[in-house]
Amino acid sequence: MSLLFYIFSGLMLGFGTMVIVCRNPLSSALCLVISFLGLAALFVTLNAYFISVIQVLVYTGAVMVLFLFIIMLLDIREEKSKDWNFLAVGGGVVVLFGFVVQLISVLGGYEDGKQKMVPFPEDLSHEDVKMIGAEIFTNYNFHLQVLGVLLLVATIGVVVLSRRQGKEGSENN
Amino acid sequence: MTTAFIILLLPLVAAASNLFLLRKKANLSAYVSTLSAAICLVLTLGLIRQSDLKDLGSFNWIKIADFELNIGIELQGLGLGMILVVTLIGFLIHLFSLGYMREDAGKARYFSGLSLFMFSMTGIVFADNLAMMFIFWELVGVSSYLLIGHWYHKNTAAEAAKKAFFVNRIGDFGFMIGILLIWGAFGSVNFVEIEELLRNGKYDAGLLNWSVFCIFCGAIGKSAQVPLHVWLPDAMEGPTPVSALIHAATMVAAGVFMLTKVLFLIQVAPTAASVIQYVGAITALIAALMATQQNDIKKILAYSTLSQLGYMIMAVGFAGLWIGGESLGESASNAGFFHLYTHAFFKALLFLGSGAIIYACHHEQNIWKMGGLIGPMKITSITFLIATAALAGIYPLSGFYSKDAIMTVALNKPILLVIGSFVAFLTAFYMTRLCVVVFFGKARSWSAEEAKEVPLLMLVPLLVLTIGAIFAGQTFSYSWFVDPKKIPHPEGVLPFILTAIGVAGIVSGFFLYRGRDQEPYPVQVLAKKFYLDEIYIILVRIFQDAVAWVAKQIDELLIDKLLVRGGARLVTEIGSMLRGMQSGNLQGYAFLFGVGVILVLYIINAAIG
Amino acid sequence: MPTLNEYLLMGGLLFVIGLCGVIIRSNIIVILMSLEMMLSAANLTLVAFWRFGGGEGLPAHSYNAQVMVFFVITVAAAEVAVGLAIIVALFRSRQTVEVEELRSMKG
Amino acid sequence: MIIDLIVLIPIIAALAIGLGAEGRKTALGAAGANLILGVIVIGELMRRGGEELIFETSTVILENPKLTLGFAVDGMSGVLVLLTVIVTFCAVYISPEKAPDGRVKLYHISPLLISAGALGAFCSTDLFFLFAFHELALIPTFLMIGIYGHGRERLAIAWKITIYLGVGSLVLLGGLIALYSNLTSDGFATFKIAELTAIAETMQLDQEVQKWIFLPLFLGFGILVSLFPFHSWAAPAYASAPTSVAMLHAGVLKKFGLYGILRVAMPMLPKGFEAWEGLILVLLLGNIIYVGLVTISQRHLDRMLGNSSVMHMGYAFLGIACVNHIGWNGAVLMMFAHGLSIALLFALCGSLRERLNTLELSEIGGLTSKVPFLAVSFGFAAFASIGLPGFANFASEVTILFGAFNGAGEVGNLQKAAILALWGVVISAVYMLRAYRNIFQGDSTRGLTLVRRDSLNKIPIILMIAVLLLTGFFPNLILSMLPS
Repeated sequence: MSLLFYIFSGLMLGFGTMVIVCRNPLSSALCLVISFLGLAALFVTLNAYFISVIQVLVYTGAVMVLFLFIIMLLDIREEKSKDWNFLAVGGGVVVLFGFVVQLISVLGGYEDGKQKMVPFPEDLSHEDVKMIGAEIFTNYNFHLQVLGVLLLVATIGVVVLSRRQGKEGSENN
Repeated sequence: MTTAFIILLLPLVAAASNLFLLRKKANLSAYVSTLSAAICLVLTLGLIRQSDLKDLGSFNWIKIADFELNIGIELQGLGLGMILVVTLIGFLIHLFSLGYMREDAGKARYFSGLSLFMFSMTGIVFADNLAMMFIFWELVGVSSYLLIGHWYHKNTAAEAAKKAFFVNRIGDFGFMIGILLIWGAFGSVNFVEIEELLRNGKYDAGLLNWSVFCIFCGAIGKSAQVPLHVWLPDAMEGPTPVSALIHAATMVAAGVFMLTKVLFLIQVAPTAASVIQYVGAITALIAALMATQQNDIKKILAYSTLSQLGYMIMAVGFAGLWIGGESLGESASNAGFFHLYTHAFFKALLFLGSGAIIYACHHEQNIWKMGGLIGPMKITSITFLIATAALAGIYPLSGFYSKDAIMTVALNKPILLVIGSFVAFLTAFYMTRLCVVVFFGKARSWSAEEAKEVPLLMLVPLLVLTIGAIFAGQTFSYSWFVDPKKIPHPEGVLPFILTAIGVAGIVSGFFLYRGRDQEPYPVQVLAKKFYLDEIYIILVRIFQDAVAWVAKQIDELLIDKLLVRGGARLVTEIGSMLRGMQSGNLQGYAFLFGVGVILVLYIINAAIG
Repeated sequence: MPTLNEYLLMGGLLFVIGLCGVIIRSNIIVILMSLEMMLSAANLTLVAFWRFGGGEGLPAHSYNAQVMVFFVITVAAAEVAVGLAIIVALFRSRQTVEVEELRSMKG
Repeated sequence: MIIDLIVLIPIIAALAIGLGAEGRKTALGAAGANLILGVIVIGELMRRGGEELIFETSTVILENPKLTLGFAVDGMSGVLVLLTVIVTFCAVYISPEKAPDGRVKLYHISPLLISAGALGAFCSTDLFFLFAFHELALIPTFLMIGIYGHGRERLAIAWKITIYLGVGSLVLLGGLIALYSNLTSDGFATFKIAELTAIAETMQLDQEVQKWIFLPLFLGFGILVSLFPFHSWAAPAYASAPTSVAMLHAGVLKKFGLYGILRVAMPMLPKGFEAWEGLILVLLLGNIIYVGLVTISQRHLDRMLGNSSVMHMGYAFLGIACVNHIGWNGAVLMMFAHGLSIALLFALCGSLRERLNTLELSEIGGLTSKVPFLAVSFGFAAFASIGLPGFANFASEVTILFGAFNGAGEVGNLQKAAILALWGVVISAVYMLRAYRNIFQGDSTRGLTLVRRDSLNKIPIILMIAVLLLTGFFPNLILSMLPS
């Protein structure tokens, strides 16, 4: 189990790093796919099968395709400047370093976090979709509706945004 | 509504109706004012025959719990004489003005101001408390301002009016402080009550001296004593009847009258009293010296008025002198008031006479441009000469008696007696100079050549006042308001010496100026009035305008620019510094966000751990 | 078996990688990807806390955490859609996706 | 009910104008109605005496802490209500049909809102609304100065006054919160002024506590009244404000600070005042002497009037500093008299501005023969302003001075301050008469550009002069309503 955890973690972090290191956005997107697959596997190790599936379907399936699609559409190849912006890199390294130090110091003092995982109780092991469903449609029903409206608004927004700003559009904007 | 209130308010009603309703009907307004003055005179004559004049009605002006300021009327003693002077001379001057101002465009305004003055002056005489006196004190100041500035389109008149008002305000500043000190100490401003309280209790002598001195400041301003005398000569810019009424007979004498009202305070404030004596004496001397070199007929009379007022003030100042446990009080103040009373007649006569001369000479005021007027203007000249003799103190005219009374009081301080005698000499001298130059010799300009006698309307007041100037010194004319025994009468050789001094003045004046066409002995320092006006202008420049300028600079530069604008600038600068951080660079924001997260983590961690 | 801290550490590292991506990269599409990584890191943390929420290495009874993750994923998807639409619009008007050239918000 | 109406009528009229009612007529109607109502209220107050609140209404908004929207008047508020309705009427009457840029709405709404704010502040029985209504009135002031002000710097000046008064209000708010939290407990928290006063009287806060609450209250209110050295907003603001706003702000709204001190600070924190007496005396002398001197050296009529209004506030502070009813009543009378006289002066200054191309004193002169009515009424206003007997200003100054010397057997600090303050009477005569001499007297007519008979509104000017004279001859009309 631990081994799998480290493998997938490594996968996730390694390709996550590749996302920001690759110069070509296309490669970045593909690396992100693999990173998210590793994340989905981590969800599985946490017994969150539904989330794992959603992660794969929504992110690696839909969202990443969208990314790739847009990258193709806009025909972006390499970043213009070949050189790294050293100021930005320096800033990033500073933040990375500071954040990691803080993370370790916080987690080092977090006693509850030292508990080891024990195997998932058998009776609940395949119940999660049902439980999440029950939760969403009872306690979080209203929130779900609001989310629906949000998605609707987003849809309309996307339509409005991607409309060509032509003759009839200039008046509205 | 008592008779006294009618006397008080009738002129106010006339003034208001003239100003608001009759602006366009100038002739009617003149008659309204004159009529109101006439009615007041008749009512006054009725009033002063009454036996009980203590409490003539009262109006509650301000009342807050126990604190009350009343408009209360009290008329007794010297007040009776004063009210007669005010209403009688006031009426005569209204009459004279009918002629003198016949063709003036601002007639309605003029008579409205005159009525307002009658109202205010009556109020001063009637006042039964200091607060009420102060109210009317201010009001006479205003009416004086309005009347001096009657010809407002003349720059000199406008400046003179302004100056008179400022200088009076300075005096009033002191007066009000005095009233407040009295109020603080006694808890009352009513004359009768204060006298009562003073008799029954002990009061801090220092405070009393200060309050008397402050109250006297009011008199310094209003009666134009040194050092606040500068406004009176300038005030001659006003129409001549106004000069006669306000700036010779009544208003400027109000200071003296007021001091006689607070006699009981002066008696217990000997230090302040000697200040009063010396201020009066110095004024008398300086003004008389200046009068000898003036060329403007009204200016000469104005300085003469100053000098005579100095006499009166000096006399009243002797009220604070105690000789062998006996206060000189009443006799001193009676002497001062007696001179006020006689002076009112002959000085008003002199001014009206000069008014008639000016009127006849087409508004020429320089005495060296006149001459030989006794020919065409017989009546005016004779009345004028009688008044001059009265002023010089020639027996048996009124001035003789009152001047002798003052000198009798002054016997108690030899130095003041000497000054007084010298002033008497100067008075006779400069008045003779005036008469010789104006009435005798030959006419020195076309305006003097063309002069002819003034109309009857203007002569009547002259004649009535001449009667007053002759007989006001006789016992019968004043015995009804003051006990003749309480007026000091000279004894021994004093009256003869004084008469000799007067005659000496007249003779020397006559021989020095006979047949001259211009000033034969110019003394620059006197003609320029000891340069006091110039000095004052410099002082005002330094102490007021310069300080005000500095204050304004401080206000604009320090407070407004440095503190306020500086504060605003500081905020703006900080704002633009912070604006620099708003680079629009997404990466920069993200970096700051990261740093922020780290800091928050650190702080929370530190706080918990 | 891994501990909670290990999961949290991985979540944290993923988050900081995403943050670094936002800071370092100037391609706005990559920045958007990095944002997705940060969101996912939060999701991982949430699920990890759920998995250890019952104490002694046992999961929590309530599935609130997973509901929240579900919502986050949904919102993130919507966000990506809108974000990409904005990028497209931006590209049309500016012909670039470099944030260094998009500074109209400068104060 | 009648007080609610008085506060509401201007707001409703403002709304109506906003919705399209005819500007000047609606405003004038509302101001006229308010004038009538105000006179009715004063009549009732005279009948009953002003000791207690009458016409009280209240609507509870919060239970605990008790917050009520309620209005009532006693003598002091009644006097100020009368002042407000008179000045509002005159200000609205004087406003022309259209703004200089041809617009109508804002130009007529603003004076009404300022008036409503002032009335609400004077009549509120609740500390919270006392503050809130005053803030309401500041917004239209800012807009009017910024949009319709005179001179090139009007926008900067509008910001200046707004920031100044905003800071003042902030300091004041701090003081009010401190006062509130010290006087109330969770069990009985109230914003009602009457209840708070009662609590303060029984509770008797410590001297030290009172001292430190009093300071922000006094400074906050003081900044609103242009207390020295926080006065530099006043003169430029009044100089550049449109006539109606200058009249309303200098005449009415400024009095809010004094009202607040008399209503809130002095009764609730008497010991707080004692602790700061020395400082306050120095500051008020700064107002009178220092600002007086600044006024003397002003070269423009409008600036001079603005500074003179700052200067006279010093006398109101002196009245407050007397700490007796003579002084306090004198201060209220001063507020009334000064409000009318300064509004009158600004009205006349506005009329002059229409006729002259400059208000620089050295550039104009000898106008009496051309504009006799203005000359006479300016004379009245100037004499009122320098405190001549017959005008209410004199009555109030005398009352204040007598209050300062009440029972003073010796000359203490207060008395010394009063003596120095008295010199201000001379100063004010100097600058007022200088200005009058310059503008109206003298031998040459200068500066006059046009003479329009139609634009001169005599009615409001006569009204204000008449009220000043009436209350000057019979100050007891006002004083009898005030507590003693």
